[in-house]
Formats: sequence, structure tokens, C-alpha cells
Amino acid sequence: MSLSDAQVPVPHLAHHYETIEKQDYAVRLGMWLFLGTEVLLFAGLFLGYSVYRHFYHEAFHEASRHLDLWAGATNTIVLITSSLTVALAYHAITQGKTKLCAGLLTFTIVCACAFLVIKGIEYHHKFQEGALPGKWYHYGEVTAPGANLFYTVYFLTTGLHAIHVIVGMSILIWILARTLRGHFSTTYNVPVELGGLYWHLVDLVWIFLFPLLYLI
Amino acid sequence: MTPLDDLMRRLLWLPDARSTFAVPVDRLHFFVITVTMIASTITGLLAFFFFFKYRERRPFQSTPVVVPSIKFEFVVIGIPLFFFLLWFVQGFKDYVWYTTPPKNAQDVYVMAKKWMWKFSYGGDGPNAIGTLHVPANRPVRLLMTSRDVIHSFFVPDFRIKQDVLPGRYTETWFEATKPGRYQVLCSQYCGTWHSQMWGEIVVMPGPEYDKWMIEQRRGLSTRVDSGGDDSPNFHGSIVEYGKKIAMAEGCVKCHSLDGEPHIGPTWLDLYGKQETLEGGETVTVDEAYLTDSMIDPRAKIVKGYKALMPTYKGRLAAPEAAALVEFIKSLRTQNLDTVPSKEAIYESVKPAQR
Amino acid sequence: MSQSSPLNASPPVYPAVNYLNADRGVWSWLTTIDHKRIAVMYLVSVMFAFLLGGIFAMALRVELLTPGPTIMGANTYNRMFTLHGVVMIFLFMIPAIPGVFGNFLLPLMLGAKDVAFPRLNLLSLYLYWIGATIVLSGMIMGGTDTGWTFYTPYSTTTPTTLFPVLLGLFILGFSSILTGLNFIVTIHTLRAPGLGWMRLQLFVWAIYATSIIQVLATPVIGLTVLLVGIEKVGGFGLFDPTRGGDPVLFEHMFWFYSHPAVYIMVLPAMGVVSDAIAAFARKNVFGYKMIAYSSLGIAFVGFFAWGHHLFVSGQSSFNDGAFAVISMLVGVFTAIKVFNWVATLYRGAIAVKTPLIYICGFLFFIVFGGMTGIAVATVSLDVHWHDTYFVIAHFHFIMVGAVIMAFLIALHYWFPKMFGRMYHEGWGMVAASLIVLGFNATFIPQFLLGNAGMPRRYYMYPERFQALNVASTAGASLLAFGFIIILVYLIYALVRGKVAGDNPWDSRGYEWNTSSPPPKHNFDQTPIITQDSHLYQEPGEEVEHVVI
Amino acid sequence: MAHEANETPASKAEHVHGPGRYFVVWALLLVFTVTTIITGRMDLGSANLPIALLIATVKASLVVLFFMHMTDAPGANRLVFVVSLVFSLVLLLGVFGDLWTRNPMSLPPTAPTQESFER
Repeated sequence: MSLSDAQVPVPHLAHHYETIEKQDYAVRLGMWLFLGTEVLLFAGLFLGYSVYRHFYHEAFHEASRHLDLWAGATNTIVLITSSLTVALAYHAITQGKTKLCAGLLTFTIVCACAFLVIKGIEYHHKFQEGALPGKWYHYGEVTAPGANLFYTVYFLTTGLHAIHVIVGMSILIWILARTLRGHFSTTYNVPVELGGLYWHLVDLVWIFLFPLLYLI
Repeated sequence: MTPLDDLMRRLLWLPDARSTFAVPVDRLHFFVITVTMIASTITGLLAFFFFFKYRERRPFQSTPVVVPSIKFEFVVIGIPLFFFLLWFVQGFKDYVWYTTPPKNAQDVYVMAKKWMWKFSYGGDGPNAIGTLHVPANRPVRLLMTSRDVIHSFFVPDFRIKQDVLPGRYTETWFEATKPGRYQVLCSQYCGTWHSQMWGEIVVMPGPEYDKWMIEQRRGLSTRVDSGGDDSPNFHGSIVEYGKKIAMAEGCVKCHSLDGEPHIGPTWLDLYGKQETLEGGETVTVDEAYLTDSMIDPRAKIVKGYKALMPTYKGRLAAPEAAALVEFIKSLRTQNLDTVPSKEAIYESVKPAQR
Repeated sequence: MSQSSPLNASPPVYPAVNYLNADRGVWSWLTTIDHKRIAVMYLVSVMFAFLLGGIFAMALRVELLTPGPTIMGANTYNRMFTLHGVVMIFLFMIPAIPGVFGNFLLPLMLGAKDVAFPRLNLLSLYLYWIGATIVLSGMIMGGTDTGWTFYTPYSTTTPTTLFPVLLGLFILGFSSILTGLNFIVTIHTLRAPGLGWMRLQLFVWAIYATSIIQVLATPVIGLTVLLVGIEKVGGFGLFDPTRGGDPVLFEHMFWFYSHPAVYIMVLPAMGVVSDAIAAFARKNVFGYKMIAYSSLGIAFVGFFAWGHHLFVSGQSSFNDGAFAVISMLVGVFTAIKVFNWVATLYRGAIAVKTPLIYICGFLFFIVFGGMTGIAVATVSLDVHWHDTYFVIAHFHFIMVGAVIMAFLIALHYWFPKMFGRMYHEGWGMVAASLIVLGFNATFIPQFLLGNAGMPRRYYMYPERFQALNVASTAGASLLAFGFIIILVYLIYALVRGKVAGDNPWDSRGYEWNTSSPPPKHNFDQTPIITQDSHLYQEPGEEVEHVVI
Repeated sequence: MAHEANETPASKAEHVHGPGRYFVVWALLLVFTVTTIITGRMDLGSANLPIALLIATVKASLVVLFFMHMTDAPGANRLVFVVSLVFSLVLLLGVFGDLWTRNPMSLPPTAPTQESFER
């Protein structure tokens, strides 16, 4: 979205801005505002989690023990590492190292795929076990009242997060393509920065989701 | 209750204040609304007066620069804040009193369901659909729950209202101050016939209520004591009459009208339907099947339901059975909205049918 | 600018090249990134939505003429009031003033050539169209009967079509967020040289505060309608009591957006009035800082007041009290504005034109509507009024009495700015008087109905309520008549109206620093702001300073 | 002029830091991840939640401050992000103010069955 004002290959100054700096400033502010809306979007889901954890403390505790901790932990490490590489990619492009940047972006995208694959395997297990949300719930292991709601919250939060991973990944692929075509340079790299910001947000959400769902 | 209170009440179209809570509420209401009317009128008139007083006297007229002093700012913040906080304090005090039922209050259980109110008393007390009998000048606490969606229990004369939530209880209480009949309305939107989900509270003098309760407990009372027109020579459409009977006989306790299967099959779209019976054979629901099922309910049980329905042989006169059939026939999804019903259905209180 | 003396005034000329005729053809409109053209397209769209919502409203009023069925069945009625609410709130109220006048005027008032992200702006409009289409297609697909509040578990169990409406609202939410985001960035980055924060026009401040709410609150309603949709289609049970869910949680999440959403609608209205009063009284805005900060105050405090919609819902008494006392603060901020508006008229040079009639009505309506809001936020009183026509009357006083009045003020005040032509003043006055009168006649009986105890969303009602309902319907027809007059003379003015000239009101708002209608890029050269807006003295004239 | 745009720290201020600090942050994040797994499985009872949240907050802060360059961001951007967090808390606290003090019989776990009601 905020990227749209910079779709032209060279640092393009839209007619209503006086300087590139001002335009970059505007675009960054727009991105942060957008990240703010994302925070509130997830806040609604975290609210749902908190409320039902408050009501069904036992069930949530018990059910969290039935999630695959190692899948969750691996995914955490994968996302943190991908966050590092995307930060490094931005650093590389500011220094004009286009190839390094492209390599790091590729690595990030691979990480994103890895995350989705692991998540998919986890989902697959849950489907087989019947640890499903709401009316589909027929998992015998957790019987405390409210267990179905744990899985409702689990699928909603991780599902929305996974959608964000896919969106973030698509943005990174687009940026990678433009990097390879040589659109970015030491002077013009705002899209890389913004794509990176979005990806960090995806990481941020997971940093909270992981302990809340898997650990407590 | 002063004459001034009465005058205000009439001016504002408020119903009479018939509970202990209504009196302080109305007082505060009058205070708030009077200040509101004065403030808004003054604002409008002042603006109007300025339009005249400071009208443009020549084209392109210059004007002075007018700025507020600190004093002005304090005044414009202080005056509204003072009034608003005053109202809040008084209102919250009354509200806390209203949300704290007295210890000696008598409990009545209220169950809301699309689109009716059901009341039951503790112990061996009676159950009733649509009508709640309570004593005057004694606190009554209502413990309410809903069977389907959110409803809201609203008695304008008592100035009380409380949402009724499915799956949990909410409570409210009141102390009626004068015997009489007061309407109960559902005020939380709950579907097609939300606007007809009415009930009635019958407030009786204490001793009379006690006598009534003893009679109910003995299970002797079958007398018709509701305000509605329950006489057999009911003037109105036969469908409406059927609806009344369905309510009065408690049919709707087990047969829903909204398509949702309950203890018995739903009545919605029932007429004309092919039903599979317990034995496996099928039957078309027609007048004959419906009438037979009232007289001998256990003969042809629809698959998936238990044989729980008591016989209504001897309890329903022929015209009543016919009216019921007509009522069932009228319940079709596509013309759900044409079921005529204008008034609350006030039905008699019968002992629990067990 | 018409600083020139009236004596040598030449007849106004219509600018030969302006944004309206700079490019031609439908395609040039649909692909435009010019904020002014986008504003005009918004204007047409919201007027259509208003017409639709108005027709629903009239049908509802006619149905309520008699206690029993009048012209439609119960299910039709229930679908119709849902649509009236959804269309009026999400398709008209929320985009109306920001979408039309915010888009048109914000860059002009800032001395900018466009909004910060012009393409994003067009995307907002397209999302609005897509969302609106989906919502309205839901109506054709059978309609929704939940009311615009979608309370669970009714909404998740109703047999009617709900999903298109929820999906449409989700998309409309995006449109709203992107508009807000765009405006915030615009105000931060595109102010003309010399235009500091304390020189911004109050309309800009109001839009700024509105945008903050849009950005912060809208994601939550987006998520909430999504959850209801998922629950309805997939049975996830998040708000379903039979699966351990809590329907009151839905109410919390819904009102976390929908209460601030009231300020999304009313704050721009207040901004319009602040500017229009100054222009027509030829006065500096009295208490500029107080009005500006109170806009931000309302935006902020408005987020802490949602619980007053849940007083009788089973919410705890502690929360009831906390939310009630915070709601009072919103009232104080509004009161500050009202005092300052009236004081702005003091010692002005007031030209009584059509917008002034609406302003007079607005001042009465917002005080009465606002203070009845305080009344319903007074907990013990709300118990009786909650979900009755009193609440309906209260929020229509704010929504129609304040917002639509302000919309009409804006439309009349800036009509020459937008189209360079004037409407007929006489007809304007007639329509304005009709509307102010008709409005009172429609909604004052509804206050009384609420007192008498008539709950909202009632298809049929006990006979004792009939007299007031008939009065209200009569008022509504007056109101509708007024709107029809406006529509007719505005369309006439658009085609045949007198050429207005660049600044027919001799207003000193910054948006008049260019021709009317403005050229494609707003200003031939970037304006440099040297003084506050709305100062009505001639250059070099000695200024009289008054402190009250 | 839009003054703020000019207040932006000399446009690429962050470049004075080498990539080294990203690696340090990454290492810290990994350490905290391991810590939270260990403390999470230790079953510390009621302390579990605060500890997990504390660690998560520290990790998130690291990401925001260094990976997302919040340390170098202009005031408006910081304000935007902080405000969104504040309002998330408002949402949470407003609802919990209700849950903590609501009449217990109005809360889901005590949901009565229909049978218990029909007496």
C-alpha cells in the first residue's frame, strides 16, 4: 500500500512533494500507521485469548501441553532468524550490495516457507486428532470444559498469523524481484525497508503467540 | 409523590411509577431533562439573538479579534462538569442500590425463549408462561436466563430492565408499590416476533398473594385469571385463537415455532410435511394426523423424539383443537410475517405439568 | 481572492480550466488520482446511500403508523431496519464528511497539491464501492435481520443471509482505515510554508482527530465481524454460549469500535461547524485552541466510553460506573465546543444565509442530543431508557441533528468552492427551515415514546404508543420533503446556477486562496501562509482586541 | 514548511551501526527463546504467565528497537506505535475490568444447564 507511491524504478518524486526526504518521511509514517492498525487487529484476538484463558484456565493449561512444543520452538527460531536476515538485507542495500541483499531476501523467503510447512504439519496433526475449534472438536485427550475454545483461539490466532506470513512473503518476493532487476540502490531503498518492517511485525506477533499458546 | 412529579410525568409521557426504584429514577430524570431543555433552548435562542444583534451591517465589514480569558475557560469547563458529575453521583448511587437485591427478596426464576417469558417459583410453586404473580410491597428477585438468544426483561412501570443471557444467569429485582397489572416487554432484539414478546406482571396485595400461592401449590387452581380474553367465544381470527391455546396449554414448551427441534418437533412448516415415524413408515402431516396426535400422542411418534407428550383428550374442546390445527397450518416460513397477532397473549397460570 | 473593494467588483467569471474539465471522459474519472475528483465521486456515492437509507427510513415510519401490520410483514420490517442502520452508518455517515469534504478540502486547506498517497486514496474509494456493493447484494440475496449491531448469538443463529453484509463491512473497514491513514500523513507532511499546527483550520483538526479514531478502532470491528462470520459459517463457538463462549465479549468488541465510530461521524461535523461559523460571522474562531484540543480530547476519551452501551447487558456494576464517569468527560469536551461556537458569533458581522439556519438548528440539536446522551450515560436513568426509542431519538439527534445538518452546512458553504456555481438562496432557506422543523417533529415524539416505554426494533406495538408514532411519521415526511427540495435546487444549480466567483462568501479560510472550482493541481504556486485563518480585517487596519 | 520532515535524523543515521549489532540482537533473541521454553516448562504456577509475558515483551522490544530501527525513528512514528499499544491495553483492561468484577453467576463456567432450570 504505502509502497504504491514508489512503483517507478528510479527514486520517483511525486508531484505533490518537494523533496525525496519528505516523501520518504511520509511513506514511513504511513507504514507505521498501518503497523499500528495491525497491532489493534491482533489485539482483538489476544483479547479473545485472554478472556477464555481467564474463564477456562485449566483447559488452556492442559491443552497447551498437547501442542507440539518443538514445532513451535523451531518456528520461533526460524522467524527470528528470518527477521535477522531481512534486517541485514536492508543494511546490505543501503550499502549498495545488491547481490548480498538479494541473497538475504531469498533466505528470508525460504524461512517463511519453512515456517508455513512446519505450521502445516502441525495443523495436519490437529486435524487427525480432532483437536479442532468449536463444534468440530472431538479430541479425547483434553476434556476440561473450554478445551474446544482453546483450539478455536489457537486456530484463529495462528491462522490469522499464517495469513500475515503469506502476505509478508509475497511482499518480500516482489521486493526480491525488484532488487534483482536493480531497482534499489544506496539512495533509493524505502520499499526494502517497509517490506522489512512488515516482516518484523509478523515476527513480533509470533513472539507473543508462542509462549501464550505453547508454554502456559 | 408530589403533584409536580405527576405533572412532569404526564408531560413526559412517563408511565406511573409503580416500584420503589421508579421514584428516585423519575426525580433525577426530571432534573436532568429540565436542565437539558433549558440549556439547549438558551443555546438556540442565543445564537438566534446574535444573528440579529450582530448582523452584517455593511459588506466586507471588519470584526474585532475576540479571545477567551482564563476565567471564561474555567467557567465553560466547570459548569458542565459540575452538572454531569452531580448526575453521575446521584445516578450511580441509585443504580448501586438497584443492583443490590435485598436479602429477604423472594426468588422467581425467569426463562426467556423466542418469543415468550416463562416464570417459575421455587419449591412446589407453579410455572407460568407469560404471567408473573407477585405480592405488592415485598421485594422480588428475578433470576433470569435465556434458552436461545439474548432477550431483555423490561417493565416500564417499574423502570427496570435487564438483559437475559443464554447460558448464564442475570438478576434484577423490584418492589412493586401498587397492585395492578403491568406489561413486560422484551427490549433486546431477538428475531421475527421480538415485538410480540410480551408478558404481564400481576401485582396482588400481600395476603391475597399468599392465598393464591397456597392454592397453586395444592394444584387445585385451574381458574382463568388473566387479563386477556380467554373465553371460548373469542372474537378474532381462528389462528390467533389457536395461538392463545398453544400458549395456554403449554404446547410451545416442547414445540418450537421457529424451526428449531425441541422436545417435540417444531411446528414451523410442519403442516404438509412428510414425517418418518418411529416404526419406519412415513406419514403426511395433515389435519387428521395433527388432531390424532393431540388425542393419542403416543400412537405415531416421529422418529428421533421420545414419547413424552401427555394426552389432551378431554382437555381440548373440539373448536380448540381445530383452532390449534389452524394455528399450526399458519406457521410457514414464507408467510411467517403474516401471522396476525396484535395483543399480548396473557394466559392462565397452571400448575406445572409433570 | 476577493480582498478587492466592493466598489470595483467585476462580475464573477467561471475559471476556464479547472479540475472538472481538465480531463474528459468517464475513464478519466475512474482512474483519476486527483483528490477533488475522488471527493466528487464520494459525494455522488454517499448521496445515493443516503437516498437508499432514507427510503428505508420512510418505509419504517409508514409501517409504524399503526400498531399492527401496515405495509409489510415482520420479517421484512426486521430486514429493513437492519439495512437502514447498516446503509446509513457504514455507507453514509462514516464516509460522508471525511470522504467528501475531507478529501476535497484537506489539501486545499493545507496548501498542498494532493493528499499524501493519491493512489491509495483512489483505492479507498474503490474499496468503498466494492464493500457497498457486497453489502447491498446481501440485501438482494435475502437480507439480514440482525440489526446493525449483529449481537450474538442471534446473529450466529439467524436463518437469514449474514455473510455478505459482514464481508462488505470488513472491506468498508479497510476503506475507512486507508482514508484515515492517508489524512494523518497528509496533515503531518504536506502543510504549506508558514502553516504551523496552531494555524490549521479547525476542520483540519477535526479530520485529524477523526482519522486517529479510524486508524485505531476500525481494525477491531474488522476482526469482530470476521469472527462473527467465521462463527456463523464454521461454528467456531467464540461467542456461542452453548460452547462456552461469552456473548458479552462480542458486545465489548463491537462497541470498542462502534462507540468511537460515533465520533468518526460527529467530529468532522463539529469541524465543519467551527469553520462555517467563523466564515459566516466574519470572525476569528473564539477559543481556537480549546476547540482544537477538545477534538483530540474527544478522540482520546471516546475510546474509554464504550461500556455505557452495556449497562443492562450483565456487565459488572464497577465497569458501569467507570464507563459512565468517563462518558461524562466526552460531554464536557462537547460543551466546550458549543460555548466557543456561540461566543464566536459574539460581535461578528453575521450574514444570514442558508447555512446559518442549519447552524442554528445544529447548535440546538447538539446540545439537546448531547445532553440526552449524558442522561442515558447516567446509569440509573439508562436502565429505563436503554433499548427504547429514547436512545433512538438521542442518537438520531446526534446523527441527523448534528451530522446531517453539518453535512448540509458543508454542502451549502462549499458548493461554490466545489462547482463554482451558486444555488438559489430562497429555496435554500425554505428547505433549511423545513428540515429543522421536520427534524424536531420526527424525533421529539420519539423521546417521549422512549419515556413511555416503547422498545426499539418493534414491528408491532401496544396501542397506547400510536399517537406519538403518527406524529413522528408526519415529521419524517416533512423532513423527506425538505431533502427532495435540496436535491432539486442543487442539481439545477449544478447546471444552470449563477457563476459564484472565487470567493462568494469573502471567507478567509485557506481553501479559498485559489479559484473556485480549483485548477487540477490546486494552486498555481505553493501558497505561503502568513497569518491565522478567519481573520476579518483589511490589511493595515488597526485590530481591536477583546477578551471576554 | 512541514518542519517534521526536516527533523528526520540525517537520513540514513542507522548506518553508523554495522551489521554486528543485528547479530547481537539475534543471539539475545535466541537466548530469550530458550529461557522462555525452560521457564515455561518449569511449572511455576501463577508466576508462569508474568514471566512468559515479560520475556516476550523484552524480545519484542529488541525487535522493535533495533530490527525495526525504532531507536532512529522520528517522534511521530514512535508515537504512532506506542499509541496503538496503549489502545490495545485499553481494550484489554476495559473488558477485564468487567470480567474481574462481574456477578459470578453471569460468567460462563457457571452456565446452568437447561435441566437444572426446569424444576
